Amino acid sequence: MAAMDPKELIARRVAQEVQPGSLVNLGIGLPSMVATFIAPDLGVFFQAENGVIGLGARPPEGMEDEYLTDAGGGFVTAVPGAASIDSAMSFGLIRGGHLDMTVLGGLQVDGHGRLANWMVPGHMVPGMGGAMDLVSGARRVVVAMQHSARGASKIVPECTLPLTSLRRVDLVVTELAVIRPEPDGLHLVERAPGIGAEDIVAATDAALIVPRDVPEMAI
Amino acid sequence: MAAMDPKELIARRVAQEVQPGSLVNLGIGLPSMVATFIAPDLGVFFQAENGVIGLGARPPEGMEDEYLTDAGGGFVTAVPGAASIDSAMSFGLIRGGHLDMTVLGGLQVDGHGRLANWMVPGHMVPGMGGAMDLVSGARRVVVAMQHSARGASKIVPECTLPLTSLRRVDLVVTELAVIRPEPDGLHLVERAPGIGAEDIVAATDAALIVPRDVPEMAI
Amino acid sequence: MKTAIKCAAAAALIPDGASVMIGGFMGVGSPHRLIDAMVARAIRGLTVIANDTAMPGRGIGKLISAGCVARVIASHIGLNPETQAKMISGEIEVELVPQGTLVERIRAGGVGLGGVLTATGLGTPVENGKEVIEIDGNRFLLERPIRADFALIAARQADYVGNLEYTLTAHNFNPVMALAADVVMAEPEHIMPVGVIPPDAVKTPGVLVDHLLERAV
Amino acid sequence: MKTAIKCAAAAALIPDGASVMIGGFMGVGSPHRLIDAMVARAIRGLTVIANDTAMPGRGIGKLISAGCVARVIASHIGLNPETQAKMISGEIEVELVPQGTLVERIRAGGVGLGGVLTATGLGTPVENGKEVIEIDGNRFLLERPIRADFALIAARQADYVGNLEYTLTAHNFNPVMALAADVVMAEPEHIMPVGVIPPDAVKTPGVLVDHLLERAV
Repeated sequence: MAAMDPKELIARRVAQEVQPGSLVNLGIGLPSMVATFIAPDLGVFFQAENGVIGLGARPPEGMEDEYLTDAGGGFVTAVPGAASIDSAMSFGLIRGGHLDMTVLGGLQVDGHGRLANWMVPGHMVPGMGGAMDLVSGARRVVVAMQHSARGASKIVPECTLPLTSLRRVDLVVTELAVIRPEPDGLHLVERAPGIGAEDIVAATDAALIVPRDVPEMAI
Repeated sequence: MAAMDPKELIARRVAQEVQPGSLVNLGIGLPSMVATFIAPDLGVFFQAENGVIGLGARPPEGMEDEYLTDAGGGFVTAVPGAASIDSAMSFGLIRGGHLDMTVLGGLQVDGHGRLANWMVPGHMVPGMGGAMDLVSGARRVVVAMQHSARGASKIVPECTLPLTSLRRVDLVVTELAVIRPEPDGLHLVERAPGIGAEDIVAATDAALIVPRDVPEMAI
Repeated sequence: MKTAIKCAAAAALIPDGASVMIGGFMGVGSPHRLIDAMVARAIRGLTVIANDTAMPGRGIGKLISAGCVARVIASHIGLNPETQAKMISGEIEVELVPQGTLVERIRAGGVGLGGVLTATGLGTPVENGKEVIEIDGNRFLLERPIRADFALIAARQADYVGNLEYTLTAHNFNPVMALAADVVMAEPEHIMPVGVIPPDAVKTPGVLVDHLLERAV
Repeated sequence: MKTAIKCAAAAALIPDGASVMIGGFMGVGSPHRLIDAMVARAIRGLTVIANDTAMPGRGIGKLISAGCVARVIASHIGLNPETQAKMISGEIEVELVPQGTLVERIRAGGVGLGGVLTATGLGTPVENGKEVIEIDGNRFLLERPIRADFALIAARQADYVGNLEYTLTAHNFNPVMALAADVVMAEPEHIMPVGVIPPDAVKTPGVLVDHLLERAV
């Protein structure tokens, strides 16, 4: 099998986590690619925190509407059965446990399963936007990120960057592995096609709990 | 001048307190009579806590709508420019200081200007409904009630019935007097036509601060 | 997408002893057909969270009369002498909550807040047993969030996604209750095809609704 | 009933140093004509409370570029490098607030609550200097209500009572900001005669709106 683009691999694997009929929020960037790999007949509703439930694909050129955008400001469409909501309802859904799943990018995930994804002190201070609410409130938090950045593992014993939330995320998907944080540590649950468990351990600063057999992602 | 019905006198006097363009909530019973005496061109909007701003008069027979009622369950109409709101917005307006004035009935008002109007322990436990929110949150609270009940003054040194709120009401209008509670006590500010200040003092259990000249209500 | 179910089937999903939020204000905007089905199945031991218990023979009043209710959390029971009589006889336990506090407690339960900080009720019997928190020199009651096993709500119109529209004074507690229960059952008057209700007209997004009840005949 | 006023006249009512809530999300649903008028009058020293500062050349970004702003309370400034540069240089003070906490703080200011109890931000820099309250074994941050001198909001359509309708993702912070300022200015695209907007379509009741701005030409 020809090597797949790492981001596409991650997006395809995360898409397998999306349950039929669920309400899902996808972060900007890599996470937003996940929508491409969800079958339309699954009845999944995508929510953007700026106020639409039932987000659809980018409209054909010339049919963009200045009042229908995603949380990154990009033009989108609304699927049949979509609903407009204000920010109070949007975050009421997110914080009240009504969002089935959020997919977010990450800067670091640590051995406790905690995510840091909103600032690099002294370098990048964009603000947390809705990230802290999403991680604290969604029923299921999936982190979709590349395993390393500039040669350094993004999966670390303790986050050195400011946390997004104390909440343990539910799953981490990288181009190398699927990792499930549990109270006893980070469990390696799948490896990418052609990648060995020992390669993943070597590429990961945090300790991993590795079972005898680690299945390959079914991509 | 022929003696006016006491309730009509109270309602007419309270109506003089309603400012043009203001948002007003009228309680059930006597307070609801106040609307009758407000000129339609004043631009006053009446709010009912069950969810309509721009409450109008009772509809003609046969034009009642089961979904357009006041807080007492009576059929009403909606004026042009009316808005439907849910209970969260309704009480958001009431508690957030957006309601210019509420007119409520009373069981007792005491020398501190505190109102009791929602229960008589052992006798009547209807519940406070929106009364505590209205008294705590409205910009101006006017109590419209008869001066006495069964021969006993309803204006007392200290409420013996459970309070509706610690908040000092702004004005008390009875068929005998207009009384303004202030930090230093209850000021007698007007007397009903044909009633002397000494009659009012005699009919009132709480101490009243009585100026040399007490003007007559301009009814 | 949801298949509309019959009210009797919905009532059968609600076990005896359940806590149920029920929309409506003096019966306006209550799920009347579902209430009838609950009475018909002789449900017992309910905790009812609602603005009021309407009046005998109407809305929640029918549940009270039929002996379905063990506990009531409401702002007003004054128009239902049966609720008052059953409270005095000890058959029904009643917790009275200021109406604005009730709606905020339900909203807090629905949107994941830890509680409500309000001046309403300070210095009254509502304060009894509650914590008072001082913030910048002002005192506020700490009121607990409220959630229920079921929210039973009424809407003017739905689509098969479960999106809901309400009308006039039949909104009342329905939109906020749709946020605050494990299972939300919505009884619409009409059900429209998906895509017909404009997104801007939706007041309760369909993702909140678990069961859509059959429309009125 | 309100007479629509020109944006320049509205901007003239806002003094230097005022605190202003401004609706919009990345510029979508912001009162663009009013912002232009504020830039034209070279207003100074504003405290801006908004979800974000958009981008240079758009919406609130124009106020940032023109040096109108001394302080920003927002959830995100990542798409406006000028805000970040002015923050680093000390020209603008920035308070970053989680988006859901921001909207609830504004709502609390608008509906008279004493604060917001939320789990969002616990264990992060957002917790710094704030009180943590334990309720039934769970910990919550106590976040303060936010109010402003002015709310500057945008709407799809208004009537001359001031009733407002919003559309699609241009709702965002506008409805909640309409509750939380001493003076509310609404910039609609269209203004309809009174009685034309159905009561059920109104999302901000006109009683909340102090000034209705002229419609788009």
